[in-house]
Amino acid sequence: MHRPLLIAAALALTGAALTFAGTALAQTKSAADGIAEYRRMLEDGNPAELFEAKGEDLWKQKRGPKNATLQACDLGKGPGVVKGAFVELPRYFADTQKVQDLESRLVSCMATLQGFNAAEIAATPFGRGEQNNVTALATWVAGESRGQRFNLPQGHEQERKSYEIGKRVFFFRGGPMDFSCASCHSVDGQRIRLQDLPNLTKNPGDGVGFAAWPAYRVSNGQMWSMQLRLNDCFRQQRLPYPGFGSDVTVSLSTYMGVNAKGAQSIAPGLKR
Amino acid sequence: MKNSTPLIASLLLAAGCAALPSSQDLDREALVAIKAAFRDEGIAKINRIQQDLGQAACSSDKQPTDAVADQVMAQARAGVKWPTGGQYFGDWREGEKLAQNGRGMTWTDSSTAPAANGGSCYNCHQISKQEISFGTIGPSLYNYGKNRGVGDVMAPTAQPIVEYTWAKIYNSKAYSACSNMPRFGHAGVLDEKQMAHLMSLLLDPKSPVNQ
Amino acid sequence: MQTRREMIAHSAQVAGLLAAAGLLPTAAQAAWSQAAFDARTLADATKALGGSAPIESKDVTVTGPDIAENGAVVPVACATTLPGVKRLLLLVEKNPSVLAAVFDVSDAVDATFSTRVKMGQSSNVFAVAMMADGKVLYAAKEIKVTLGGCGG
Amino acid sequence: MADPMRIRAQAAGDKTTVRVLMNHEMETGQRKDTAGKTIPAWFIQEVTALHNGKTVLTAQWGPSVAKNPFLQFAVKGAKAGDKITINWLDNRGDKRSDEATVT
Repeated sequence: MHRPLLIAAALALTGAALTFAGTALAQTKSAADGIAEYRRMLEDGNPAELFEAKGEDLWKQKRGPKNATLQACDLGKGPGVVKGAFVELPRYFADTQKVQDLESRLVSCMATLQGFNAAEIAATPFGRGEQNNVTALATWVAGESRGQRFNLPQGHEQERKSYEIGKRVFFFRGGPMDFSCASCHSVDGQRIRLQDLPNLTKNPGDGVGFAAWPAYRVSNGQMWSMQLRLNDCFRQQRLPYPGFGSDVTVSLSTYMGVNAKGAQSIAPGLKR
Repeated sequence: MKNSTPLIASLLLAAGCAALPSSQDLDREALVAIKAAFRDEGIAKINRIQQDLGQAACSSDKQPTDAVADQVMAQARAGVKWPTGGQYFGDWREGEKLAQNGRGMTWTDSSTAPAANGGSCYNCHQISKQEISFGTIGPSLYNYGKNRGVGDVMAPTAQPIVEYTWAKIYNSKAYSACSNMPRFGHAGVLDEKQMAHLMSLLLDPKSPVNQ
Repeated sequence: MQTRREMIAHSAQVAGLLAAAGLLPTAAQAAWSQAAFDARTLADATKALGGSAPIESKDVTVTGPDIAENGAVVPVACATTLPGVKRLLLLVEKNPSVLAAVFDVSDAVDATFSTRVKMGQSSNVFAVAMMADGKVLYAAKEIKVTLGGCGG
Repeated sequence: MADPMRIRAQAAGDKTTVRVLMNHEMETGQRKDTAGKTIPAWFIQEVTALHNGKTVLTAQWGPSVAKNPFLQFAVKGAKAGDKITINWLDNRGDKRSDEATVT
């Protein structure tokens, strides 16, 4: 059976639905207020603090085959400089000749300074073994730039290229549900269920989007770094599995980080 | 950097002044990066990054040209499969459950069969008034049938909206080339029965949507 | 080699056996009121703690959000300004075991405690004050738990 | 051994507000793992707080307390430089004790 579709009639009727969307918005104002109240109540005492403390210990601890600390690690502002490093990542590193985000850079330092096997760590599932330590380290390093404003360097050709690749990844549609990052994050003021969706094609504001991760997820009681955040975004997009520290995840971070220029970092944040 | 690189070029590189590849080259490089970065995990196989015409056309911050958009919509309309035996409707209660259910098709799900999937409708739409946790990416569907004057869903006057709604659920791109909504029938996310339940949720006068 | 999960399961079993045989250190056992935490209603929980039937009172406060974005972590607090309070309790009516926490109030602390509880579904949350004179007073607040995220 | 707690104790006027974050799974015993096996209950049962070595609070918790628990209370008469100690004991007999100085 194959009948013609009466598009015109259907389109005419869509107008009515839009009018009603306005009413719906007004009715759920109180729900949004309720959620805001809930989030405020959780602000004091973010369990991310537990991971910050662990990360700081790990930074100063002699570990790995070389029994060394990470205190000589160059996160972009010189060996051992932690404060302010997070809000300038991802950036280009001459020694690895790559644009790296915080976590892939930490893994490089763990490899060169402590003698860990970088490929092995990258292949370790989130939440296990050394990946847990990378997350804790990233949480602490991010926390050391709390209150600072994002200002990713774009001077190097590779940094500008990373931005351009990241932008294309952001808009890449695929999978059985046709989702891209842009499906949910390219318009102001939208939400999924009751969760606000930051518009990541521009600076979404202080402490929003890129400026809120790593974050403690209350829904599962886990600390999530940006790599895991993006990994789960791709899972929800119904795409296959992105490699840890791959060009796709790092360039996406460059795209979001550059767009967030001037946004104040509140990381480590607290999320649903 | 290779030794053979002329000094002037290396100076430019060091200063970060080298020109970026062209936009088309960057498009190609992005696809190469995507192919290299993703791997199979569970039911989420690498072939999911292979784009069809519509996915590729709607993968930038610019809308496709009218000609391409028309082609995407025409293909989508031509591919809509109408329900077997004209069974457009099911049970709105089952439809509500599907609308609430946002699961399925991720690498942590064990099967791609429609039975394992939800419709994820509340993620993006207001639907019944009782559910306050709804998204706003799509328009409100509250009173969807009522606003369109649907009383008896079997009445001939209801036929156009019944068909429009079925086709929209089956392949949202039939009406909008870059619609954010999944193509539930086309992509095999939901089966005919499940789509019929969603039809009832939206159009049945007894459904909470139309109260 | 045992995995961590197996070890956890194993030690839990051992603990269970020891507990059944009354072999666990008494410090860990004596103070924790099994019967109260097994209770399925507010009245049963207070009864198991040696209290009388609970009466609603304006002098007891329960604080929490109207809506919880996620039931896994819901900030709640209990308080009273009444003198002679011995214990403050927090309960979640629709959880499998209603009692969440018992705080013994001493002269050295304010009778105000904040913590975070899990809620399986929208429910009343109770704050209960058990008084020196045997009275049991309570306050209730409904907290809605919403479904969130992409659902997966 | 369990990871350390985070304790903040801040004096204001004649009392000190204590905020504690504890590292603990707080497993309810109601959940199943991916293989369908029930994950055994594992949660903090007892919490005690001491001010300069003297017990000021004892609490009993059930599995309804959220993972990585948070606790806030106020100690009367505690002032800057005083010690606040928090102990917990879980249903498997694991325990942890941490101390903070009032600021």
